[in-house]
Amino acid sequence: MNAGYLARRLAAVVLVLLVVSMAVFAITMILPGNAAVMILGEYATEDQLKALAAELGLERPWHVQYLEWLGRLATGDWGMSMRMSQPVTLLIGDAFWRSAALAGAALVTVTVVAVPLGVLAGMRRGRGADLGIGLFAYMGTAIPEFVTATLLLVFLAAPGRQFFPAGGFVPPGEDAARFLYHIVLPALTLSLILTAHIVRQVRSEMSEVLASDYIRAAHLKGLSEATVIRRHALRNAMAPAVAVISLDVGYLLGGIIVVEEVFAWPGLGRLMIHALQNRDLPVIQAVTLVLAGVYALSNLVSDIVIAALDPRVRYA
Amino acid sequence: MRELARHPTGLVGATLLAIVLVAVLFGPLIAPYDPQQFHPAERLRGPSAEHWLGTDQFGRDILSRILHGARATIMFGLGATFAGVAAGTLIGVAAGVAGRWIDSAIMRLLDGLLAVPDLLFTLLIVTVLGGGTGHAMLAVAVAFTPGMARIARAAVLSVRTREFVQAAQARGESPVYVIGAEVLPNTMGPVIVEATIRVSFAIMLGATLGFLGLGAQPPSTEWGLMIAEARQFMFRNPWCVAAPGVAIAVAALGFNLFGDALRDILDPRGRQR
Amino acid sequence: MTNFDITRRGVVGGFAAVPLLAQGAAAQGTPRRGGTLKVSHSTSILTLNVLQNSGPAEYLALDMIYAGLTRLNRDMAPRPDLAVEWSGENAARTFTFKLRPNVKFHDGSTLTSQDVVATIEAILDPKTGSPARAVLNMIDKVVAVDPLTVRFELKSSFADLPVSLAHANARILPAALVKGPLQALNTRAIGTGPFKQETYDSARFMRLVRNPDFYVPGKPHLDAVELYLFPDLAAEAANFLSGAVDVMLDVQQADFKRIAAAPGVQGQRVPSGRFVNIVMRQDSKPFDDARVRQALAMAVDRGMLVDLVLDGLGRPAADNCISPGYRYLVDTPAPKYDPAAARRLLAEAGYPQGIKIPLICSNRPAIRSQVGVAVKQMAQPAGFDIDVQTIPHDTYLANVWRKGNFYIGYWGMQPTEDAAFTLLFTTDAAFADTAWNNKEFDDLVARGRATLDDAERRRLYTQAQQMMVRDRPSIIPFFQDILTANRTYVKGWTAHPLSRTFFTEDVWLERG
Amino acid sequence: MSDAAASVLEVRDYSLAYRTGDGPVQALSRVDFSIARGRTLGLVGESGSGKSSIAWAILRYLPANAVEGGGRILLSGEDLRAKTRQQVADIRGRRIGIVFQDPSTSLNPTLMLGRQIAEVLIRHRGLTEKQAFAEGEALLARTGIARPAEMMRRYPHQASGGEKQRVVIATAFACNPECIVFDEPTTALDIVTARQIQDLFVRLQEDTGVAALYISHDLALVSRIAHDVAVIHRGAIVESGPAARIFGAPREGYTRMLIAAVPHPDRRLVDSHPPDGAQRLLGLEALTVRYGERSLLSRMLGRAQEQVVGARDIGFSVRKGEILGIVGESGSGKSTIARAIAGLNDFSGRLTLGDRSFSGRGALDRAYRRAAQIVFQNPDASLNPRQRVREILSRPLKLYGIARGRAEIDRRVGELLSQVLLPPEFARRYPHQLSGGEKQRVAIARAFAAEPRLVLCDEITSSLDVSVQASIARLLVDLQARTGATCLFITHDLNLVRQLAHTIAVMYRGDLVDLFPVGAADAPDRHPYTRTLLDAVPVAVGSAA
Repeated sequence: MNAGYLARRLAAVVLVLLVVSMAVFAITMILPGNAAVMILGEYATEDQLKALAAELGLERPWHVQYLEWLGRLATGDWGMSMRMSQPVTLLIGDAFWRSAALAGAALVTVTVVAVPLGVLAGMRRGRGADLGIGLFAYMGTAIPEFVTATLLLVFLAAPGRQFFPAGGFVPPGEDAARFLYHIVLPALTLSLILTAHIVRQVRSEMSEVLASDYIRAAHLKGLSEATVIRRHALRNAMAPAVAVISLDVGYLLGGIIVVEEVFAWPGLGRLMIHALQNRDLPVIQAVTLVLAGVYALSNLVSDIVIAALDPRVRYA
Repeated sequence: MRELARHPTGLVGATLLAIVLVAVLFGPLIAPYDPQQFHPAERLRGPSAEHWLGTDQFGRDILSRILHGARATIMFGLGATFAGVAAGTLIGVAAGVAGRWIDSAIMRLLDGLLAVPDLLFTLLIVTVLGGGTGHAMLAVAVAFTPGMARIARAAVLSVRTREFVQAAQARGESPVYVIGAEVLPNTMGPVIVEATIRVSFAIMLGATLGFLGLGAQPPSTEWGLMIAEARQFMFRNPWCVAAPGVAIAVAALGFNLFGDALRDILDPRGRQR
Repeated sequence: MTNFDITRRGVVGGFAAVPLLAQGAAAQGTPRRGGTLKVSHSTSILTLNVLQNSGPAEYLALDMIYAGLTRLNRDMAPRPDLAVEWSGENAARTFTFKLRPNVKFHDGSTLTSQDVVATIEAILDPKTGSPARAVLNMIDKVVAVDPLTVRFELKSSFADLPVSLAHANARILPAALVKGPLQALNTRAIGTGPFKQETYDSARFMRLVRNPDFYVPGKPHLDAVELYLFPDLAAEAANFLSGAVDVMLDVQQADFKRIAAAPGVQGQRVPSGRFVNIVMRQDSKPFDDARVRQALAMAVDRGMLVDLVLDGLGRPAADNCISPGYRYLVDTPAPKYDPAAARRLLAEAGYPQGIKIPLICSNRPAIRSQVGVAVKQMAQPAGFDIDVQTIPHDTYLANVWRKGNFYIGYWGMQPTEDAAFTLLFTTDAAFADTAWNNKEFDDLVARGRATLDDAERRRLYTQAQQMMVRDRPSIIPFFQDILTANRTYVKGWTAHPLSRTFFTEDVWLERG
Repeated sequence: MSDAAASVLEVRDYSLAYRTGDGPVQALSRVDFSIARGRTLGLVGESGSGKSSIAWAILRYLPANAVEGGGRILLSGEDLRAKTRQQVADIRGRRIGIVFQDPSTSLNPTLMLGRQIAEVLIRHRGLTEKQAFAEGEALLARTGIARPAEMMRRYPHQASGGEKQRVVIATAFACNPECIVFDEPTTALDIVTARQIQDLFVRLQEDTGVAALYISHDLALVSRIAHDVAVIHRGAIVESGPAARIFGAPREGYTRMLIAAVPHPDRRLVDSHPPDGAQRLLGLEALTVRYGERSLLSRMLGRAQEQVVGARDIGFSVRKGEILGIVGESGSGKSTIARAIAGLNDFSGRLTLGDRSFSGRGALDRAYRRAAQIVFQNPDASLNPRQRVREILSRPLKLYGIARGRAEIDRRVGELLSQVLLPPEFARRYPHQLSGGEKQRVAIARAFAAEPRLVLCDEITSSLDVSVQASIARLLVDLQARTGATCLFITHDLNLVRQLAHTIAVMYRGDLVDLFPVGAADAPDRHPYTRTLLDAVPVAVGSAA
């Protein structure tokens, strides 16, 4: 793991983001209704529309707009939101941390819950625990997020069963306790589905490791079951588990879009939905790039963690 | 197929799929009522003798709407996945066979597209093309393509080095024959398995789009849309949300379990030690 | 109403006189001072620029921060606000307004006629793109006679100028601010209203605090008002019922009965002139033939629509855009739901096998497609085979609105009969989309606008309404009620038929 | 057999079956043998004979679907079947050790080698970590590893196959167990390394006097190192006794067949020189193959992709009808040459076949590709699993226009099948319905279907059982004699090559180091590497049948 490798991987991340930016810009440029109509809405008058279109420069050829935008992006000026007339960087600024908190909470819950469950299922292959965990895992993947979110709303936040607030956000700085109180349901929704994915993956990794020759060799050295699992099986199952979790970060970033919408959590997901509804180009492009960047970086981080866990994976 | 009988998850998956298939093929025939038919007097009622799953906000029979909606929902899942699988496999095979710089160029592109989460990718495309089932299907298909391409490419690469392919190349067979008769038939296993599992994800994506108002539009009976429309009445008649929710779960679960079973059966190593 | 609802059902400023339904503010015991009112809303507060905004929640926030020359009572009559008195001369072609002395803006500067002139000129400038321009475009010149007097000279006589000046977007801003870059107004609001802006996080919540120098003594009662955004209606309802917020700004038709029945909650249902209309463009087949329009009118069961779509929370309408509550309303009977007669009329009009035609509904708000689906079902026995097509809102705006021949519109209540007619139905109406182009109707409206004589105006408007029902440019099946809800300890909160003015200064909290 | 008292390991009348989807499968039936202290019993049998099941039974590590029948397994008189899980765990590693076939998979890839030895010492002899590492180092030294201290710090992927097997053996001997089971310990290793490990085994066994059960399919190897031998076939011990008696005078038919199938240099399958007067068919001049193609992208990025040279300046010629055996360890370049001649690898230098010569892979036209056919090592991967045998064999017929029309093709396929001694109805079967040997026969039939002048056999017998190996070798020689085709036979099995080749070429790390007629194998002027190879391969003792 040396600097050369890191530099090359970071270059790859930048390349990925470039490809994403081109794709997003290309996609958002061929909008049937133009952004001006969308912004000012059904009751905007003809002159209003022309004024806004000119102001936003929507009629210039698209490649000019793209190159100019890329230039400004590089220099940190991510442009003004067309709809909320605030700098995009400001909008994304605090939204990013709120989403990061939510995604982080979900990721921690998942790692603490899903990985042990997966290991347990892998170990008890075919027996009670495995089937039970398996069923839960499959159910998790069969219910869309918004249904899970609605069920949680109905059962844990409806009047009379008021265990958690029905959405909303309180900044940690203002009141840390109520911040945690509000983050539970959205994080739980994300975790439920993510846990299902990861339990299944870790379970198959674990059962594959347990069937390997070196585990058999460890048993035949007379080592106790606990030592075999802890020192031999777990170490080898962790690396692929980390890879799986980092892949699911991508899923998580998708999931926050729906969960933030339902629970009124003012993060990147909500910002994206709002931008998509209003064809707010700069915000759409910026949020997509941020999410893609986070995902690409999480893959890089997981590679580094894997290298630490598995000596074979030494990057020249 | 004998192995499927012995494969527990496969059996459960197959039965669920059978149920869904019946709804898709014969739904409209066995539906007790016309799905659009209003019964204003019996609005938002729970299950009763006349309406086994109750009625929705316009007094329409929920069971009939689910039976009719099966076709729209499942066809959405199958159509989107099939298109995504076809395109993805094409690209994946091309990358796998062409090799060298074409391969790495395609892979770089795929890495880029895979960095965008599926739901976000779909939302982008649907927002551009505008809602509606057709566009939503296309969006999901495009979102699936990079993932499928990667799997197809991996399958091709693993087969390409097998001796029977090299024997064909040594004989001087034409590249078309080598790919067509030797490589492709042996890469279908992993592709089919992945496709089956992705159908369940496509159905869920379709439902989420319906929920965000970007997928199927009224008066469609697509299950995701049914849930989205019924959510505001869920406290007065939870059945109008529960019934389509269970339907989606059954379909998604069916494809998921069946896909896993297929993977074990087709996978030469076979996980069932 | 899908939760994906970005209500653009914004109402173009206006008001209508409606007998005050809810109990008067004063009748509720002596108001207590202090406390913070928490309000939840489901549409974003995207901008604080009062000249340009059109979002429902934005009107609530800006009604607290900014004041206009006049203000509409709940019975739609204009009452003094920043202007203490006004008078109209030479057949309503010039008006003079006297300003309230030493009124302070939130930044401490004093209100003068210069601010009024600058604001009105900004509204009239097309570049600003203010919705208020449509109701004030008859102003030719506005002159600051002295620091506390402003004179308006109109291009043609217009009796309702004081009513138009009460438009939600016609609020007075400091001259310095309105002459500067418009963009600054989006995030910083400095008005003369009862509350001042404190924090504004458009994605989450907004907090306004009492304006100590408010020109109405003893008002506002509240210390502060906080507006919380909940895009998902199910979450908003659950949150309101859990007591986390004191007022739910907009309640869904489907959920109103449940919420109103909850303990400690008072649901308020205010009848209004907000309507859904089925536009039938007359310059193309088949709606060029009046008999086809008449047949469709008889193929729609308006009572059923109110029950199914509005859950009973509204009143059937008779294709006349003037709803109960307007002064010059003429009672025009709605055609009875008679599919058989409609089928015969269609045959007579040359369509023996009925008509197959697509009806376009935008997907936002969902009430459009719900009406579409219901009309399709009802009109079937009358021979109309309607193919309901729901399309995304922006595609509707770009390709169908004001171009399509058969689609569903959704309009808020207008302040005056004149505003209602000139919104959609006169030939040069701001958003004409029925191609009715009836010169006689235009003339009636123009004369009605110019006369000060009440009886003359009633006669003209009566003829206009009867003509509209006879020609039926579009089908207006019902008027929708405005629905809001508040905890019982919240006093003085009520909805306004136009849902533009909220009198938040009168609201107070029974408990601390 | 040795008297009961002194025997360390006794298996008495032991039977075992496995529950499977299609009903129980008998794995072992009434197995009897015993091993005294200091003795090595060689358990010999082909794959599927149940020899591994015995190892698992002894170590009490049977899979869930195993059903043990009657019989007892005694370790110094104690019946292991009666032991509790905890007692078995105490015995494993302390009183019974095991060494597996593939060292690279039986070591935990994420743990240092030292720790994997130390943990046994800590578990069974209660040593502290420091003591265990020191003791471990000593054990490694005893197995002849060069720098034991440094090896203790390494990870498995940083050690060679031989070094890893020494670590496993050190671990097995760590607690001076009474008995050690060796399950094919050298099969996965190179010839020379395998021989070193075998010598190490004999030395350690003599030093410690441990009772050893040596399981293998390689009769020649067992005949050299085992004191006693037991032959197992389909789960039953067919014959057992002292090694010299078993190999000298086998009583059972199966044993005789097995011993006869073991390649022995003296049992020539073909006379020792090619038909005289035959002129040259194949000529190689300065033929060089480089791996690690310089991809355009990597060249652009200037990443110097160092090129691995597969084979360097190879030159030899082969006469028509001759069988040239090419031998060498893995990585010696013997397969690279075959693949280059078959047109699968790019090469530089010149290649001549008959009167036409070629200077690169691109130049090889269809006529050449018809004349030169290749058969691969792994029968499972040589045939397209999705095609029936009929379709596989008809491909070359159609490609080279040898036969047209359905009837003629069917007839020709029938002939080909009979040529390789397979019944004609096999044409309708899919590859997964054939045994390993049958699949290899179809592959050979496919090669001869093109009526080639040159057949390249790339390790075609290496993954087959001994008996099947012998039949394939004989089949090849018959076909070669009947068609007059020239044959390049690539293998790492020196005994086999000395049985069927006219001339032998020896490859070492990409170079051709020796080329000699088979008779001159023992001549003094042989290249030193050839000498070490010949010495490394045991020749079955006393079996000149």
